[in-house]
Amino acid sequence: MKSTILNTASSYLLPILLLFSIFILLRGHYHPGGGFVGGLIASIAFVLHSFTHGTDDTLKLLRIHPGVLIPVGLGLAVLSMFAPVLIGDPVMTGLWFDEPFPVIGLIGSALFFDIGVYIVVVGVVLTILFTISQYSE
Amino acid sequence: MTLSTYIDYVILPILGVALLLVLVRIFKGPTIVDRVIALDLLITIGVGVITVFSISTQKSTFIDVAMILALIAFLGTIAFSYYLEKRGRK
Amino acid sequence: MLFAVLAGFIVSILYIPFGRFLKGKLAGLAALLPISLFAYFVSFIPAVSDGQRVTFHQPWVPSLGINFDFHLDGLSLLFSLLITGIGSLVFLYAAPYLRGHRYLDRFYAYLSLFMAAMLGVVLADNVLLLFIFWELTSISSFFLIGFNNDNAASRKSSLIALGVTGGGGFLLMAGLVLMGHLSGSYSIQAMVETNEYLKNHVLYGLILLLVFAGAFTKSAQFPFHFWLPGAMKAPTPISAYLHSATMVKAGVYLLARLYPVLGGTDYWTYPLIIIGGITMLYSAFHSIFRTDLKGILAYSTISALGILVFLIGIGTPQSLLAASVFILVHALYKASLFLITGVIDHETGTRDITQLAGLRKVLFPLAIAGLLAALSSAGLPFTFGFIGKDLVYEATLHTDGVMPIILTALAVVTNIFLLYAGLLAGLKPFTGQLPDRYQRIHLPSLLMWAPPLLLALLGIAFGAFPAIADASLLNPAASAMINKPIDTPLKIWHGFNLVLLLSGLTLALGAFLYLMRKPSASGLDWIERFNNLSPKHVISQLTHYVRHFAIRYTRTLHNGLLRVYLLRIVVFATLLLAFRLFAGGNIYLLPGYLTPLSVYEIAVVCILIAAIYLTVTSSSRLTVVVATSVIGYGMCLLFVFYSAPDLAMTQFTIDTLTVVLFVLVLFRLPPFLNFANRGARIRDWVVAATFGAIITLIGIQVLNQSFDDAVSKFYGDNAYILAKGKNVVNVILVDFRGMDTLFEIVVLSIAAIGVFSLLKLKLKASEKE
Amino acid sequence: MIDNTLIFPVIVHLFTAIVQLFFWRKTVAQRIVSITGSLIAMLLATRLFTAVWNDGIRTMQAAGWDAPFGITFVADVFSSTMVLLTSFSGLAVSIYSATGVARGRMLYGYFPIFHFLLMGLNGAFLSGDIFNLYVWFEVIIIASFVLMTLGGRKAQIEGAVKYMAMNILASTFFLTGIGILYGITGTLNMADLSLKIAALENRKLVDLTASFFIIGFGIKSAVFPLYFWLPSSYHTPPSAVAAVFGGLLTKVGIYALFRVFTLIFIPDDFLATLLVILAIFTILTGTFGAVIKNNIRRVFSYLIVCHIGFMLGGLGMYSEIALTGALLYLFHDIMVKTNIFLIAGLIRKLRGTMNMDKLGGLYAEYPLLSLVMALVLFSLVGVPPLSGFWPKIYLFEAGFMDGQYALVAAIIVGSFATLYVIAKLWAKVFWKDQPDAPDGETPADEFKPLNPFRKSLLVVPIVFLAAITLYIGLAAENVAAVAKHIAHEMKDISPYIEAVLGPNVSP
Amino acid sequence: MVKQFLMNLLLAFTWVALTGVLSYSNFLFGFAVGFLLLWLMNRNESDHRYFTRVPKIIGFFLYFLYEMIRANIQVAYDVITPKFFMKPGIVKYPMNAKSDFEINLLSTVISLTPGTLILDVSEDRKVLYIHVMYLRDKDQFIQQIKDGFERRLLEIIR
Amino acid sequence: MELLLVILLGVLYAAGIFMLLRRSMVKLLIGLILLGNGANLMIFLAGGITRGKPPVIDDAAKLFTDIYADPIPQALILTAIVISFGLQAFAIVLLKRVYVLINSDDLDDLNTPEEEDI
Amino acid sequence: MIDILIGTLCTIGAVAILIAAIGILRMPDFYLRLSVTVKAATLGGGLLLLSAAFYFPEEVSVTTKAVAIIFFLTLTAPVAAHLIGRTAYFIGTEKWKGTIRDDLAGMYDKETHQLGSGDNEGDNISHPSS
Ligand code: NA
Ligand code: NA
Repeated sequence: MKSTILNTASSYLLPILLLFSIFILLRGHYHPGGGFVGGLIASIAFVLHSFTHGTDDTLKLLRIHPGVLIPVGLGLAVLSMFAPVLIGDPVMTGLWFDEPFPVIGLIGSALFFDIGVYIVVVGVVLTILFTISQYSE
Repeated sequence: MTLSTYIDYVILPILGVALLLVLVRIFKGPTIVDRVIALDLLITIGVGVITVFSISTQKSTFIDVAMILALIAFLGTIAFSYYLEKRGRK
Repeated sequence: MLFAVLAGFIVSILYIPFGRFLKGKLAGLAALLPISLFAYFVSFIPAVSDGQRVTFHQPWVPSLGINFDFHLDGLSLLFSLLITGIGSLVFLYAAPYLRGHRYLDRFYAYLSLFMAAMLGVVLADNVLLLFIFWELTSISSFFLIGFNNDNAASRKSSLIALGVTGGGGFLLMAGLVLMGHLSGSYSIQAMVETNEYLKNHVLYGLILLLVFAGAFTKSAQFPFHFWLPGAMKAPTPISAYLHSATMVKAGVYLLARLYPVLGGTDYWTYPLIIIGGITMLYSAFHSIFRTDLKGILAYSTISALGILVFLIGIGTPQSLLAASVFILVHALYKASLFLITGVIDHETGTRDITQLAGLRKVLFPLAIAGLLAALSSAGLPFTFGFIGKDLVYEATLHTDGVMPIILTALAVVTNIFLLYAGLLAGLKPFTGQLPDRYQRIHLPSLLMWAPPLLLALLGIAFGAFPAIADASLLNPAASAMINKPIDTPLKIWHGFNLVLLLSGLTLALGAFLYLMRKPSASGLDWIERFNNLSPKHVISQLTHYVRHFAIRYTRTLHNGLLRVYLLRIVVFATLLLAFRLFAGGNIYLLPGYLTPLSVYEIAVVCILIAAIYLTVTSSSRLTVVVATSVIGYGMCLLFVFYSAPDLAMTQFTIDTLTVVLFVLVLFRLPPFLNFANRGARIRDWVVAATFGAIITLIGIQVLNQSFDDAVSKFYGDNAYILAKGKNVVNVILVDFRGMDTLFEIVVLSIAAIGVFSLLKLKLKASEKE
Repeated sequence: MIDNTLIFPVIVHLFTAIVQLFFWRKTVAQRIVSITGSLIAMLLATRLFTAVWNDGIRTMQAAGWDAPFGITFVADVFSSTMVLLTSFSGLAVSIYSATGVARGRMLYGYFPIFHFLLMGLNGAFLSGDIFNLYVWFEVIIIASFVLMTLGGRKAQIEGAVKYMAMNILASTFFLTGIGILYGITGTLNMADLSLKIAALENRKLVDLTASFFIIGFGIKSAVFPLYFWLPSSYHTPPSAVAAVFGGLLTKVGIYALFRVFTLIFIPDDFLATLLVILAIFTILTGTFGAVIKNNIRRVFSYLIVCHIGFMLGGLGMYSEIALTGALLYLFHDIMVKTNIFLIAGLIRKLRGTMNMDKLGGLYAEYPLLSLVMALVLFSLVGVPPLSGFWPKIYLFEAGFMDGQYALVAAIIVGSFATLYVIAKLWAKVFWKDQPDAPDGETPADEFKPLNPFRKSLLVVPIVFLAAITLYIGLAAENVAAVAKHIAHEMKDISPYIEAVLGPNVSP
Repeated sequence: MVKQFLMNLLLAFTWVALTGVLSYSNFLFGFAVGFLLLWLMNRNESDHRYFTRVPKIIGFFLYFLYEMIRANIQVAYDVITPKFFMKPGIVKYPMNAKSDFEINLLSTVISLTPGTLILDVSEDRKVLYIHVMYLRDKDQFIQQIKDGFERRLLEIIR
Repeated sequence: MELLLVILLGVLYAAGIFMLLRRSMVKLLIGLILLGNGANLMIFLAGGITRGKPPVIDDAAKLFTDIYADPIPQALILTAIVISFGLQAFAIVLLKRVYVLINSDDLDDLNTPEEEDI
Repeated sequence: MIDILIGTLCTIGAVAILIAAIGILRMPDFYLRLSVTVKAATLGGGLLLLSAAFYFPEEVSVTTKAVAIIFFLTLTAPVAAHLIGRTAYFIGTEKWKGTIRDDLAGMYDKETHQLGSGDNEGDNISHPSS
């Protein structure tokens, strides 16, 4: 879709939305938000970009195919789930750093799990949407 | 009268009525673009509703929801434009 | 004894790797198995005739009470000897008969399997073990009957045979389980002990029904007899084996075996007499119209089976003794006649009785065998057949009331026809003028003519010297049936009495018939005019109707219309839920607790309902999408009002993405067509509205039920302290119930891969699977 | 007993799938990883089963939150047996797929999805939490959607639409039921639910809730009149996929029915009667369908429906004997149904078709293979002493005990029909000569051109499963002991509850 | 000019840190104080633009607000009264704005004021097509925009 | 309010069912979405609703000081929403494929005759 | 005091939104509806958010968010309006009969949807495209 105005708008909306998605991701443990919504917003940012610039351009921007994010995210989530097993705890036991970090608060395996979720969601949504839009084009 | 009751009994009902009015437009159409903009307006009103609701309940948490709505509501409109434009060109 | 039974199985398995070495000249070696088994069982004769019983026990499935429990008594021994004895001859006979056949190894494998299964049937003491072997005989005979598998008729016959015997088998199984269930044990010997309980049980009739169903189908009783003539499509050695001594006798064996458990009541006697009587007369009559040698033998076999059932039905000691004698008699002459037929078929290429004559000139030993077998079957004095027939008449005459007259008359008529049939099969091909085309026939190998001759000679031998068999075999067999010792020596001569008169009458009329009536195709044609009334035809019609019903049923139910399927599911659900809702107990019509209403919430609910209405009624796809997203946003607002910000966020983002998805996909789809007629729409509305109303009512019931919120409290109390998060929903998602979340992203991942491959993958034409 | 490793059969498939995703489009690596993963899964499943069989129920509390607060995983004999059987089926199909599945499909994620599916199955069997069970069900159905449509031709897509519509509907019922269940008990842990539901005074609510589960699981396990998706779709996907579907997918519905209706809801008279009636109709419907179809896989599809009825009937009768019979049938059915679809696939490889009229001559050409196939097919029929025979004894006995003569009659009819169609299939496919193709083009023989190794990849799984089937038949005592044990645990649920909630709570 | 802006921000943050009150009003106050200080300290004529632009931005913002409220009232009146006073039309408006950013900003501003709405920008980015609600005279309207929003906006940006 | 919501619940289910019974695949999908919303609402209602008390602990506190909405139904619905999104996305794409194959979204056309089986 | 300010802001905002709602209902054609709603709603929403920012003064994040939302609404609403507006024009959405002028008529290339600047053409009088 060709529109100068949308073109310009999307180029500054993309970083804003991405920043926002990371914000939503990190604060999920304390406030509404988290990996899902964060991931969804990040994908929406790219989708918006692809509406104006075309899917191919967005893929170029991403450098990797979003599908790659799926195993990466899954792997991260699974590992964070499995880390406790290595020290003899049940699956998914939360492991935590003792000191809180600014903004994010305490950092623990749950956060890595949430990041995994985020990555998977981005990978999934973009894979689905880009596949469809390439198919229609 | 506290602010909270004022919002509950004046502001929110006004917004509720606004929502219903917009809904009538969604029903009436007549064209799809009318419905799309009505939908867009509905969401914008939703942002307002959520905002004042958070004032009324004194839970700033809800503002987050309003923020999400405001951030991505227009994507729907853009998608419809994208679709209609493509279809029109066919 | 276990080994004796299993030997056949083991051998048949050994045929898989080694069979190819036994295809040629060595094929006859296969007979080593039955011969040695025969010898093994012969060794039991002294003990068994002394009234001893040999038992064997080896656990198998003790929890079901199914073990390798074998029990050798007179009855079992008689059958075992027949199975292995005639088996030996058939094994030997088959080697030259099927020489060079590409599947000779498979043939012997099936035959060994079959023999083993038969041995298992007659030796098992446990009804379920018996049943296992019983079914194995059905299956192995399926393979034997369909041995010429490239022949369509052969395949069809084997299917019919399996269908009938297998179907009966399942009923039998139910009957046997019922017996075992009621008597508390599957052991026949144990059941004999509790037979009074069984006979007086309410379900006794059902047991009999089921057991009879098994026995009648297996033993080809009217109206299930039709599979047996068809089974003649098997190579002749198989026919000889299956129909003289083994397969079909299994049903008879079962009745005999269960006589002490179930027999002796009116419910037992009359069905057996009636069915046996009909069978023997019906098929004896039919046999005289056949022109195919095997056809004649088939029908006479059925008739003989009818006689046996009839005798077991009468259930007097005489009749049971008669039955055991007749079993042996029939086995000997019928096997002989079959084997003779096999040679004739093998040498002349035909079995048509109207084409065959004078073969004594080229196949002399067989002519002797034929003559002897025919005489035995005719029951001429000094043949074993004579003794058999005598005993039959004796048995029928010794029943009560008016029965003797009817039954004896039945027996006489049957025997006349049978006599005729026996003469036709044993005598007719060898008498008269030898046609030119058969001049060059040579006597086949010893293995092919000796077995029938031997069998026929045995028939005469037993007849002349009945003492060989009576005390050693036949009395023990009969005594096993009535469960008390019998010692009735068989006599060749009973003196002048009614029985002798009847025998004479039978002989005379039978011989008269043989001399007067020449078999002809026209006779066959005549009888076939009644085909429409035959059980075979009736059952095949029935099958036809069942099939048609099945087609209509399946097509109606599975009509390819998804909406109809869904409608049925919904109607089922509605009915079930409605029943549960309205049956008994009071229904709440209002929620137990109501949070106060506010105007804007009403507005949101109104919007939702209106949007739902628009979604349902709109005829434009895009409007539907818009309306659906309004529903999503409405839900989102509800989630906000009722304290679920995370939900609201997720619902909203996902809703937006769904719109995007729809929009991308709807591209180029045509507008909705309103297919449904008014009636269908109204019906659907009614169904949907009813379902919705029920859901509402259920919701109200649920709202009236409070619950223990310990889990929810635990989450609230420990979210921060233990799990270090303040957004409890998020803590639940990533910690308390993190497993759900992990696998939910797996769902998403799979969906993405699915979408990717659904749209990208285009298989090459070669890649079908 | 707490055992944090009981989840391994799930995890190993998850890892396998993720590793394969990293090897996207590297089909050789995927095949190797798949077979290795399946082998490991089988070892782990065997280990789990032995442990549970010897030492009793094992539990794992995810993240260390005690039940009922966290998600509990429970391995009792029932679930560990299911996991074990799944691992057998999984290994067989995994090996078979190495040659049996088109390379194009492998390039687009066949193997990872397959392992996700197995993971979902294992998860469903091991889960002790009703909502978690829902999640597993969703993993299973989405994976099955993908497998069904992968590389989809028209018929496949058509089948998939119906399959999908009805399965999503089923999930909705399931989910609604969970919602209500939570609303009346406040818990999701199945052991806890068992206690709370038993204590609930409003039985009407309990019955209503149970109805949602009946409908949801009823659809998934293809019970009359909810079965329509199955014959609409099971004849369409690649045979390896159909094998997993036929062997395991409907069985997970049956598993859930058995689990939920022995642990949480105990059927009342009405429900028991309803189940029996549904079972009868299911059997008859499957029977009618199977006898008239001409395509091997369509026949098998209806046979699945028919045999679901057997198991459902066992549940309806609800005696220990009946449950034993149904379970025994379930075990047998998983092995055999997987195998018959593999066989159908192999036949297709050999002859290029699955239409019985166009097939023939296999007996002459492949005697040994035919023998193995015959063994499997006749096991399906329940020719004694093969595996399908034993359960029927229990079912008959239970039927007589319970006075369910109509059900016994239906089972007889179903068994007879199975016998008939299998014999017909045998006569047409194996005995009959290969008919000449009418239009002169003989379908391609895809088997002969393969090298011996790849041929063996197709044959070995069939033999492997046939061997297990044979074991179930000949060593029925051992298998029956397992089934009996499970049936006993179903009637006496206190060990399960104690294992999950600790010894101080008693029902 | 960027340097001064950053300096100003730094001063504002320092103020917040010093007072220890983390709130917007305090930050704005700190920014204002910083701006004042920078302006007082600035003796470099060539770098004067920062100090003229900030008031201009504020001025533009107020103008925009004024326009918006005025036009909103006008439209509101039209909406709630039964009779329509509108004379709508689509007008071609030749822009002075050149860059994407300028065009974007201009169109945002025009669109947000009631009564006008950007429908599209021509392919060659020379003209805007504006939907106008109260179109009395085309040229007068164009002139009004040119003198109003576009001039003020370009002054700030360029 | 519960009464209103429970009626809405019924309406959602009824509309979902009605849409399932149409011939158009698009409507079928919409029906499934409506039913999904219905199921979510059922969970939401069944768990009990609380207005304006999100289950988020205040920044300053370590424990809830006030009543709060039951977080479990929310977590369940969230999971269910995300899962349905996955299924819906796939279903929508399947719709596309169906359309490409049969050039319509009429579900009654989805019947390849048995003769064409492989 | 602050409550009164907030109440006032809220009221103005709500009324603005109500006017937008009435506007979208009453306006005679699509372009007018679009024109009315975009700004009225943005204004209304902005005012409501502003009042929230005043209401939670101690929570910096709320103020930030409120400002961010206003910023976002201001940024996105015109863009969305422009897109849907031009799309409506493509698909030939009818204009009100009182429309007095249409410079866009005939400027779009039918095939590519490229929009010319029309420098060479004279002013053309509006005619509703239908
Ligand atoms: Na969250
Ligand atoms: Na304006």
